Amino acid sequence: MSEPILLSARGISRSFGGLAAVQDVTLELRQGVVTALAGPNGAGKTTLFNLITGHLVPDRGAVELKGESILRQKPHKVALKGIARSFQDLRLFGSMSVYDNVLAAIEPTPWLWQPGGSSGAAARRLEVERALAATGLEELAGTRAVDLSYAETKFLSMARIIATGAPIWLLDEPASGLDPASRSRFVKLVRDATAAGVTVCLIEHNLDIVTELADRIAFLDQGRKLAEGTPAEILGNAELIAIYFGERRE
Amino acid sequence: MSVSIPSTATPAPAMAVRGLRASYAGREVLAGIDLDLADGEVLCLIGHNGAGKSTLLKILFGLHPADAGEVRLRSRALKPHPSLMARDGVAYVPEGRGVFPGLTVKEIFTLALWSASLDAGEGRARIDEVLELLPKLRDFWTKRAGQLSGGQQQMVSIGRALLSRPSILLLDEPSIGLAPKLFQDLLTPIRAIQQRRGMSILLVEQNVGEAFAVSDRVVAMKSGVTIYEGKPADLADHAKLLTLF
Amino acid sequence: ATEPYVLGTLFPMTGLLSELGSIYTAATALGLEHVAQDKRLSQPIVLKAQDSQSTPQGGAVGMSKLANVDRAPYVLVGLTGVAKAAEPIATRAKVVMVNGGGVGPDLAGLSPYFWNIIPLANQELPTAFSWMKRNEIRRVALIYLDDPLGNALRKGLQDGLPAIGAALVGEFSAAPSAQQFSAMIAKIRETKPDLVYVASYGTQQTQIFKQLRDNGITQPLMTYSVGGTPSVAALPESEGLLFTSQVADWDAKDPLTRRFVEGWRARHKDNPSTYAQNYYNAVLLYAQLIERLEKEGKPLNGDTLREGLATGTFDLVGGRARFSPSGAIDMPTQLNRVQNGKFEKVS
Amino acid sequence: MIAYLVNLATLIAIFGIAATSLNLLIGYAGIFSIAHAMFFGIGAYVAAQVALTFSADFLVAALAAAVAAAALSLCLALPALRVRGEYFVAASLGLQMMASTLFAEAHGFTGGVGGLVGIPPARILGFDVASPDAFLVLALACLALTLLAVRTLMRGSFGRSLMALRDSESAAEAFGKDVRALKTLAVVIGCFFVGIAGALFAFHMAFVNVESFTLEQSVVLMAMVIIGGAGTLTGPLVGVIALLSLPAALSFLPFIPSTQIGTVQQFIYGALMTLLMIFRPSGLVGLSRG
Amino acid sequence: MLLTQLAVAGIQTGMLYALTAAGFALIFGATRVFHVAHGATFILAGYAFLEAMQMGAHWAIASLVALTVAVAFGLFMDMLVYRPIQKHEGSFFTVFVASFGAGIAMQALIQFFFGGGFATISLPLTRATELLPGLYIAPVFWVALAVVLLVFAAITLFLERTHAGLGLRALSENPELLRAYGLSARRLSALAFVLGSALAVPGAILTTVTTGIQPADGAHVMLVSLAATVVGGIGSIRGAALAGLVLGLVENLVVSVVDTQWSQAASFVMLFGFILFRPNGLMGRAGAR
Ligand SMILES: Nc1ncnc2c1ncn2[C@@H]1O[C@H](COP(=O)(O)OP(=O)(O)OP(=O)(O)O)[C@@H](O)[C@H]1O
Ligand SMILES: Nc1ncnc2c1ncn2[C@@H]1O[C@H](COP(=O)(O)OP(=O)(O)OP(=O)(O)O)[C@@H](O)[C@H]1O
Ligand SMILES: [Mg+2]
Ligand SMILES: [Mg+2]
Repeated sequence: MSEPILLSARGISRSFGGLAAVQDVTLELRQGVVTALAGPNGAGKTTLFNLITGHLVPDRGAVELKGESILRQKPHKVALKGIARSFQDLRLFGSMSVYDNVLAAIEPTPWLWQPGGSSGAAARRLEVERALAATGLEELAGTRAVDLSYAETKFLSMARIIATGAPIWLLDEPASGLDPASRSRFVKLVRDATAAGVTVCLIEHNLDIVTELADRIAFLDQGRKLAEGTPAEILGNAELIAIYFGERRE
Repeated sequence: MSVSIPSTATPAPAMAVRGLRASYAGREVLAGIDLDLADGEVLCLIGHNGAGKSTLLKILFGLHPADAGEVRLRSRALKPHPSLMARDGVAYVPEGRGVFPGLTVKEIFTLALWSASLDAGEGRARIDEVLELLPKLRDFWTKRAGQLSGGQQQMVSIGRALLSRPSILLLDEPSIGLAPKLFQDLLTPIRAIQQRRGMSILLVEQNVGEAFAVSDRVVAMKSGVTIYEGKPADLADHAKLLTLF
Repeated sequence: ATEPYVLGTLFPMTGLLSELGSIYTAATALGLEHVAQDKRLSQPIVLKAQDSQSTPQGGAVGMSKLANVDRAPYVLVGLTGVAKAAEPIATRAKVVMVNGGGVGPDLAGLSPYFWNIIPLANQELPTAFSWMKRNEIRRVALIYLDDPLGNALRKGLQDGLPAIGAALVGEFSAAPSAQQFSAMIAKIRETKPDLVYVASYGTQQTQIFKQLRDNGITQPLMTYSVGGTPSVAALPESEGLLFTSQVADWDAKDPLTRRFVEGWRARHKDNPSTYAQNYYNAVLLYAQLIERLEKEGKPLNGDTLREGLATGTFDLVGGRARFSPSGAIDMPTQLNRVQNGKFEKVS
Repeated sequence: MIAYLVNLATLIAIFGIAATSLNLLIGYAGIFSIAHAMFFGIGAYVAAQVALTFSADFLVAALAAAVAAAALSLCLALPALRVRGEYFVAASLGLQMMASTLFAEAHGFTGGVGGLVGIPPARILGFDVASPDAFLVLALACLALTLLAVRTLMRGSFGRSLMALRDSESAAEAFGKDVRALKTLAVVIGCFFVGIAGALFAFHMAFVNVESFTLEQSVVLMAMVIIGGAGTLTGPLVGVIALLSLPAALSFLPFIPSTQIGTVQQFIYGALMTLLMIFRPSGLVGLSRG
Repeated sequence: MLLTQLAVAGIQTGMLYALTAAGFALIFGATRVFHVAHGATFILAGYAFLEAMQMGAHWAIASLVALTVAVAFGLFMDMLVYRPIQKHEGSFFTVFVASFGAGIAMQALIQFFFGGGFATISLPLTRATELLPGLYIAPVFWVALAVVLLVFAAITLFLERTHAGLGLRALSENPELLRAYGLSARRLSALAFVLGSALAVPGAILTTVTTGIQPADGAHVMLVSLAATVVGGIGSIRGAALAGLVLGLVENLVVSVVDTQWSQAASFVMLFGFILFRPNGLMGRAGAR
């Protein structure tokens, strides 16, 4: 692995009450590499994302972006540094149109005026249109997010991320519940992005998608990282397979 | 408890649907569905996103009104209504998180017992039965459902539906958010009691691989009508499957 | 003129003081009826009523309608706060206001168009003091509503009590919306008063009387003219309550008083209150002013009315009256007591 | 009659500003404040005091009023940053009740329940604008300014950011929105404009007292926004016109006996409010959902 | 002795607040309806009781009349006002405005029939006697205490024994899902309104005989209930009751340190402080976020 490390979480832990949701986990995301987070339900995958993006504060450990610590920074600060994420439960801006959902996601400052004047605004509109085209939502640009069908909401969630142009994407189960046709469309979206150098970390239970997309798999169970490696290594590990697919272990 | 008699296919289906139509705000979503769910079979319903699968299940449980058509439960025509359907041995597991986030798992089960009007003694026995099937539930028995991971919540949702020992189970995409093993962990016991008790299951799934393994029959929907019916084995060929979407 | 004369009223028909509003309205109606029976005016007087909702804002809005839509040159107003809010609008439109209910001392001389047909609170206090002196009251506790009226009475007591050798031993202010006084009463008991003076009004003061008695205050209770509200008399706990008011002799033999008292009794099966007297008088006053203007051939407007008020004398219930230059009526006051659910003059 | 209509129109303009500014909070930012009358009051008292003691120039008084209301609105921003939904409603309620008491008790500044009287007629740069017509023009100009400002802000990135965080705060954060700054700014801007409304109110009535700035007034302002249609530009104004002209219209009804006029009006007013919500839950202007 | 006296007054006020607030909390907790017309329920019950008494009914009958009227009004609001609005996805505030409007209309109606003044009946029960030197307690205090304890025991028992409490909590979180469980959300919401409205009745009756009642009282009742519900922690009936008691106590006890006109504001200062520093309330569970 020669690509530079962009984002790293080292030895981070977080517990809720007595439950250690994430324990001493280290994760390194390299430029242009797709890392899949796999593991049973409740392994701590979503929590790990929340710890990286500042939605939760780790009890211990360090989080660095290009060598600079982003620990304890507010989520919006982390986002502005180029980390875009999706949510397992989507969290769209329900009452806004598809178009405004994407536009609101990429307008950089929360203040009264936007930098770049009208040319900046025009550039952003272009960006939005590109993202909508990539996800096949152009026709629905004026529809409110709450009125979308299931697959469409999933793609809107992706469109928001694509439009930000962020170099790092953290995707939490973006393809669950998609039908096979939509799934292939999703796979293509991620492929195009990585080809353009985007670094992706993906939580996904569907093995077909994981094997199709992932360069590396990090395997979590009960808050700990049990293994990390290429898909071949992980899927060849009988013990992990037993935890993830296999006959009951208890 | 007594050993139930192994089911032999009876002529009257457990549930039958004829000419069902439904719409949202004037937009037609179901355009005349005919479907039989035989006694003791697992029927897997597949279809593209937005085909109308969830809507069909909602109508069958009385959560959405049908515009036209007929629903029959053991050849008895009726107008579905949730409490009516629950009393008649139908249970429904909705798409997504079918749990109350602020209630503990234990409380959710108590609620389910209440809706099935079971007394305390019988209730305890039923709970033990479900915990046997889904032993992981014990680990977070007193936790609030909202604090559980997605898969754990799904487990609770299915467990509570099984509590009433339904004769018909409507399952809407139980695999969403589930790790493969968990999905297996769920399907195996469901299949087991299904066969033991002769329960009929209408299963909506996108994860065809796992779903087909436990199904007796497959029906595919497209844009509000059924377009295919067959055995799971007939769809083993991936290319053939894709034509349905 | 061929158009009827307009009489405007801006009374609290809803809100905290709506009970007073209905008394004011009833008295006005009686007055209008009697004026109509007399047939001494060339045109009838029509009533235009607006609800002040017991609030200054309602007063301002209502006055604006009376002045600008109904074109009433003469408007009867009630409460102190309402009157003060409505006054700038009326003055701008040159509308004469006559107050028969509010007794805040700053209502005197509020504007050249503002006239009081009720003695203001500071005019009542001397009567109260002389009774206190006679009955050797040394320690007075005060419950007052924290508004212009309550504060004026407080100041009046603070200034006047030392002169009769008494002192204000406790002052307790109540918010206009307060209804629970048991805590306040506990503190009042601590001050060991000889008398408790209550300077509130409306439903609140009735509640105060009841709660004072319920919570073990057995000392005499006293208040100002507002004690003459019927709901006060109806409350068993008010038994023995003392209050000052303008002289109101319902047994007087003069025909004006007889007609008023009998008319009221026939309708309401009860003696009138001084408020009723004031608003009845205010209507008589209007009729007499119009009559004079008709005779002199002058137009009816705010300025001619004002002039008439400043110069004339008027035959009203209670006697012949005139107004001081500051717009206040001069009337003798008396002390009353609630006895067996009726108001009695204290001899 | 004309004069009456001018007066009504002036009140509509004043409350139009207040409701529009509240709509910024309720409709766009999801900050459910029922303390808006408090800031309306602060604006009115400050303007009245400025006019009474310093200068009767409307521009000076209105600016002071708006700035004071905006500065004190940080009291409201504090709970807005910490809690949401019903908790915030209750927090703003607490604030409103404290303010009502303070308005009634701070005799030195507010004149207590008796209020401040004799506010001089408004002037602008030496010109007299106190005549009802001139004042109406002034109020309408302020309203137009407010509408324009709110429209520009809400159609732009600021409005989109506010609506985004209203719909999902955590997602808005995940896309780089500084929730604290946004909410504070929304509160400050909303209260700035209601401060101006307060100043207009003080000059218009020439009298202010606590009764115009109570919880009830806050709820009525909120009702104006909701009845008109929260989150729409013209909704609040429509709501204001409906709620202010309704009592006026009712008072023209011939069949109500004058002794019961107030009660009957109140009844019709309340019942219509309820019926409107049943039949137009998203407001008169709002899009009908579902 | 002043403090003791104030505490007694505070407990008496607080007990009545507690019941009314518990009713509001129960309704709000279960249905998420900000039932500000709860104040109207309260005055309706009070006037119904008074009217029945004046027609010569026994106090027990009169209480029953009050109960019936209150429950009927609660159900009316649930079925004819809130349900249609919720069917159209009406927002929180839509419901709020509708409820507020209904409160105004109800107040006007009562005023139309009974006048705007305050109404009460004088009973020997409310006359305080000197129990200890300087400590006055009226018999109604003991009546209130007994009633409050009894009603609380009954409601707690009912909610815990019948699973209805559980159903109401589930209702508050997701009525649609409740139907997927085969339960009737409508019936549970009606139950919440029946119980909640009934809880306002004892307070209304006791207030009517002690301080008297007037049509405008609804607003105050609503405010206190709302404050208690939040201070107690949304979703907790016990919390609301406790907070109601505390509010009553605070309102009365502060009088010993500040001037009397501040006593109401004290409650709201407390409310504001609670939300800032303890947003989950006395007994709340779910976070404010
Ligand atoms: N806010 C919270 N409070 C308490 N416990 C929590 C919280 N969030 C997560 N947990 C617990 O932490 C553990 C890890 O949860 P997490 O959501 O990270 O799992 P996951 O790997 O994303 O699972 P899934 O694949 O099912 O989404 C779970 O046991 C969950 O119950
Ligand atoms: N509440 C609703 N209001 C309006 N339209 C709806 C609603 N629910 C579903 N729809 C629309 O009805 C159609 C069918 O939806 P349904 O959920 O039944 O599809 P589905 O087959 O279950 O799809 P998926 O695989 O995505 O779950 C979709 O186009 C959807 O957008
Ligand atoms: Mg997860
Ligand atoms: Mg579906």
